[in-house]
Amino acid sequence: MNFEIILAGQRFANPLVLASGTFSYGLRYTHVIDRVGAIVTKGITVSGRAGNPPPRIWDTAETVVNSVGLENVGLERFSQEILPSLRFSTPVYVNLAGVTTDDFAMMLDSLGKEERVSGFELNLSCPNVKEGGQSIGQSASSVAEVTSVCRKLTAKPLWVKLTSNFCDVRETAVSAAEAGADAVVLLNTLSALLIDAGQRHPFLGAGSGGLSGPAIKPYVLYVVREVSKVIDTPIIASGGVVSGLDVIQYLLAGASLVQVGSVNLQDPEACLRILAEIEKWLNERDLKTLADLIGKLED
Amino acid sequence: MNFEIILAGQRFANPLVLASGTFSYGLRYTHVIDRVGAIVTKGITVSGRAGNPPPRIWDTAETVVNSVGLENVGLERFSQEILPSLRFSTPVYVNLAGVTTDDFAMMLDSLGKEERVSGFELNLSCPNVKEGGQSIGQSASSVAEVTSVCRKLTAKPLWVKLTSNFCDVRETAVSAAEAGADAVVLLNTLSALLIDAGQRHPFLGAGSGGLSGPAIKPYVLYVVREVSKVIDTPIIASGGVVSGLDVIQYLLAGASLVQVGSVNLQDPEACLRILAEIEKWLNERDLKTLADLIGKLED
Amino acid sequence: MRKQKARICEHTELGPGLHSFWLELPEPDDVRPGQFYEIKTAVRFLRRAISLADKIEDRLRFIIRVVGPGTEWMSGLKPGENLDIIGPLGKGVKIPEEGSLTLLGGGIGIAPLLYLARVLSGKGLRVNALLAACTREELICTEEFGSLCSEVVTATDDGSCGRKGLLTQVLPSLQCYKESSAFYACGPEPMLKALKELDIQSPVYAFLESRMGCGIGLCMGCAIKHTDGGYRRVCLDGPVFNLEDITL
Amino acid sequence: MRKQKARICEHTELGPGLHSFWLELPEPDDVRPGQFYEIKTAVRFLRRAISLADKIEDRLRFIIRVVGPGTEWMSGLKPGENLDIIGPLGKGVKIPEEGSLTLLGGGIGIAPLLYLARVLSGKGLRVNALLAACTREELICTEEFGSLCSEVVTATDDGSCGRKGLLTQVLPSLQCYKESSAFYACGPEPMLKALKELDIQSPVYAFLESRMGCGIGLCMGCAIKHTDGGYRRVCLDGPVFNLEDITL
Ligand SMILES: Cc1cc2nc3c(=O)[nH]c(=O)nc-3n(C[C@H](O)[C@H](O)[C@H](O)COP(=O)(O)OP(=O)(O)OC[C@H]3O[C@@H](n4cnc5c(N)ncnc54)[C@H](O)[C@@H]3O)c2cc1C
Ligand SMILES: Cc1cc2nc3c(=O)[nH]c(=O)nc-3n(C[C@H](O)[C@H](O)[C@H](O)COP(=O)(O)OP(=O)(O)OC[C@H]3O[C@@H](n4cnc5c(N)ncnc54)[C@H](O)[C@@H]3O)c2cc1C
Ligand SMILES: Cc1cc2nc3c(=O)[nH]c(=O)nc-3n(C[C@H](O)[C@H](O)[C@H](O)COP(=O)(O)O)c2cc1C
Ligand SMILES: Cc1cc2nc3c(=O)[nH]c(=O)nc-3n(C[C@H](O)[C@H](O)[C@H](O)COP(=O)(O)O)c2cc1C
Ligand code: FES
Ligand code: FES
Repeated sequence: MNFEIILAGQRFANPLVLASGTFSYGLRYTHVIDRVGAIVTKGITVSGRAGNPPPRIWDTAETVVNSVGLENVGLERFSQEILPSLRFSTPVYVNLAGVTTDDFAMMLDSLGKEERVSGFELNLSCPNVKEGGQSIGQSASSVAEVTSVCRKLTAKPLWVKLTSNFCDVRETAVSAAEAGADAVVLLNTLSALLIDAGQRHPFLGAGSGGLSGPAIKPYVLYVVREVSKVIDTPIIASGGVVSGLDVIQYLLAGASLVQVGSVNLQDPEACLRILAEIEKWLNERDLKTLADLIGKLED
Repeated sequence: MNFEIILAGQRFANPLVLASGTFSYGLRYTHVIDRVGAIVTKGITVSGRAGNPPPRIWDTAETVVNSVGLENVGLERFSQEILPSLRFSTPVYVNLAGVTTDDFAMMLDSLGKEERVSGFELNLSCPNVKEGGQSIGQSASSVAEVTSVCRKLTAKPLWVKLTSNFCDVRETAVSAAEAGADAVVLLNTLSALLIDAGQRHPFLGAGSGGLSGPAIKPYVLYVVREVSKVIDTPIIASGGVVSGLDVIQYLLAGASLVQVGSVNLQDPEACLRILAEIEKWLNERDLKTLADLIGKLED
Repeated sequence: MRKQKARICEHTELGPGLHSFWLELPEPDDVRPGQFYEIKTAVRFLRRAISLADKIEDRLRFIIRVVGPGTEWMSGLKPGENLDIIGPLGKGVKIPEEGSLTLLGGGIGIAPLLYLARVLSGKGLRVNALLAACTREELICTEEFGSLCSEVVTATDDGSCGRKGLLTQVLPSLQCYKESSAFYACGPEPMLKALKELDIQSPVYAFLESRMGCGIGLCMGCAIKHTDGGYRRVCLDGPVFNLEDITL
Repeated sequence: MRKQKARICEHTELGPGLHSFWLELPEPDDVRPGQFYEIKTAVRFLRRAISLADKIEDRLRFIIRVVGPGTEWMSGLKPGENLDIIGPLGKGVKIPEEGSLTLLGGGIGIAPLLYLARVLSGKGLRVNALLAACTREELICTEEFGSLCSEVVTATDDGSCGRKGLLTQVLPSLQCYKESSAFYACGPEPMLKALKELDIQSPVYAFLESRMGCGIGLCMGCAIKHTDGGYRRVCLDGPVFNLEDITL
């Protein structure tokens, strides 16, 4: 059975990608990382960030809301301490979270030389920071600017992670594609507010957060499908995957790779189960090649 | 205890509004309708619609996806058969779903004369029809156009129901407010795709649908809060209400009225329970006036 | 129709994924064959529609087949537990005053016909039943039908019990096929489609299913296509329709 | 740390909303006081962190207080059922070689100190305990502490059992307050805050809580403020911290 996906000239053993922020930097659970197509690191900023005040996380049966706020060690420690410690051969994509275009350029420049870095995911979509983040991704022109500047600075694969909060993500996806992105990642979390009614105060320390988890999958599936109609650039789906069937649905809707996020928090070995479910599904239908499913949804 | 809300000069016995499409035309369960602030009818079109092919509905533990597709009897039968049969005194808002501005004008003109009609909800946000619906609501200029034309045609309250799908609803809300809406309703359902992977085909007969239910509440709460920062026009919240606490959270976030939708399908008497929960919550805190909570969320 | 807490008195497994429940209601309902209840589960937002399978004195019987999370959850219910139900819903069957009637049940579709058999035979009408399933293990309630009907013919796809073949393959060979004044059919869509093609002269009343939102006429979720090109609501206008009125 | 199915052997209700469970693991763990497990529930997406309350031979004990849907679900578990758990997690307590130690437990915070009492007394160390709760019914495990500790003082807010007053009001009057070489405190945030203000000279090790995402170091969800201005992860860096390092 062939799970392989080729995207932007890169080979992925299978379509599963560990989503940014849900597998830290890849220092733990390497037996899981060994088995997936790629891992995206936690969002990295130039000087590091302490992150948002607690509480940072909340859930229901089918959703998670987080406001981690890009807590990270910063560019320097990431290069010097984290990268050399990674103990697996799976491709590493670094999620870059700049505030200005210069921030992105600087991080890309610095990390572009690292052999261990396979590619980049530009995080233009974080709902949990006041500056940068989704405020960039909400404007087609900002997306175009950041993407084209970064494109010039690296030959490595460049993914652009987008938001649908308060914008038309079809437009920003077209911008990213035209500016040279190798793939667009759809979607980061939906902006979310939790209220402690008794206190008349937001429940999360940061005031608001981002919604993820299986409940949003039908929405993200729709967005993936619609964006696939307006760009030829490959799409990487992110939203609500918990099962092998979810992955297959995203491939059918037009995604080439599929990120697995929140479910890693419930079970760090979820990807192993998901791979087994995909295999079983293909077997039952006597199908051999997963890549053949991409975009094969009929109307 | 005082549950009363005044909005656009109209008095509502309490902030609960039965959301469009989840209580049909108000012919059944009138003991529930008697107790709420208002009822919004199923979306009405000029000539009526047969609706979308089945299946039309799907759910998880915390979400509902529907693609009813504005099945309705049309303007004429609505006026002649439905309106005279309504057996309650609760205010009736008619959800108008036109394709062109003329459609809205025509329906408004005709129904504006009906004494039994308290006001209108312009449905510029239905994800389940090919023409009209959310394609109007995605454009600030179309929202402005439809709203201002309708505004000129009626002195009755005019609510404008908006979508956040593929647009910046802060902008369309401003458009609606400036064009004279008495309130904006946030939000209609999120566009959603369900896939029957075995058939490689959308699961719903119509191809796609709209996502509602408790899982989307943190997202809609966020949107209500953000829109309340950019308009002074009252906001009516719609999204995921299942409990009294949800209603209170929406009021705190800035909503003046709160629509109750999907949960009516689970339990047609849900509003009675929700009212009791609100009362209990106020009692426990020795609060007397519900309207005092509107917009009282602290940062 | 109203909301009630029904107490489960008995739960038996009838076959693979097939479960029978007897329930006790605080305020017993007047209920007709073909009517159904909307059951709240802990795992899905919307209720699940389940037909009345039988009623003896004030006890109601439901029979379910596990096909997804809602029915899976029901299959784990234990005697003594309470079930949040709304019903009875739908129009149900109009009970004829006379005639010779045939029940056509396929798979889990056998269940709702059982109470119909009880009511029809209770009126002294002549009732035949043709009950079909994929295999012997899935053929339910044949003994009960035996005690209520003049004749019961069974069939399985694999021939493991009764005649071998599909219900619609067996039916034309039976005497009742020609003689019945009405048929009541409940089963999977392919069975109903095939029945439609048999072009039976007497009326065929079909128990239909659709994915439901509310079950009570509020949402228009339960549409089924009418031959006039419009839709009907399974929950309000049905769930029992004249087969010739419906496009499958 | 690993994922296991733990079988529930015993479930007892200790007080209002307070439940004790004894569990059996297929592959028994080596676990330290202060460590915790992440428990999967059917009603919430994320696991719920529960401390090891005790361990006798290979059986683990959890004690929970119902505060929301996850713990409510746990309170309905029955002997024989399996629990999906990940653990042991966190660093746990560094067991001292010598000294006289005092355990300070408030409410459900008494639970994790029980296993610590067992391990400390097992090492022959002198252990005192001050256990406090709102009312008599919420004061748990006092007998077990009695058999493991040199001295056990109890207090309740309403005076219904032991001394009347908050733990931090009673503590200064005890001899151990001056003499203990270390304190281990577990309880609600207001109790820990008040403890911090008492400015105790010996180290106070506090068992901290935070809302957790993963419990295993993947998500940075469990932040707690360090006095250096940064955050620490309760799941990896804790859950036991020196109270003076933490901003509450
Ligand atoms: C009036 C009426 C009476 C009924 N009476 C009975 C009865 O007496 N006994 C009984 O057992 N049943 C009865 N049913 C059927 C019963 O209501 C359904 O089986 C039940 O609602 C299923 O719920 P579930 O959560 O178990 O499965 P669901 O998850 O709702 O699934 C139901 C079906 O939909 C399919 N499905 C869902 N999503 C997708 C997707 N994305 N792609 C492809 N397929 C999908 C599933 O595979 C499955 O086959 C009745 C239905 C009606 C309308
Ligand atoms: C390391 C560690 C060890 C622990 N050990 C134990 C133990 O041994 N025993 C034990 O009983 N507990 C223990 N806990 C606490 C336990 O994990 C929590 O009580 C549990 O996770 C609660 O889950 P829940 O689903 O029941 O409640 P949740 O729904 O998660 O609610 C928890 C609290 O958050 C509040 N909350 C949630 N949303 C809002 C909102 N919008 N506004 C205001 N308030 C809100 C609730 O009111 C409630 O007080 C431990 C925690 C940690 C971190
Ligand atoms: C705890 C948590 C932290 C996250 N941190 C980041 C991040 O640093 N950068 C980023 O681009 N996305 C981040 N995300 C978003 C996820 O990568 C993913 O896009 C999103 O959660 C939707 O997918 P899911 O439903 O599978 O979780 C985070 C999500 C969670 C739940
Ligand atoms: C079955 C169904 C039918 C609906 N029909 C309409 C409609 O005709 N017009 C409209 O404006 N909104 C319609 N809606 C949207 C609801 O009015 C409501 O805005 C939405 O469902 C979100 O609220 P909820 O989460 O409380 O359901 C429909 C929703 C459902 C579930
Ligand atoms: S299921 Fe809602 S109208 Fe029939
Ligand atoms: S809870 Fe995820 S890192 Fe601690």
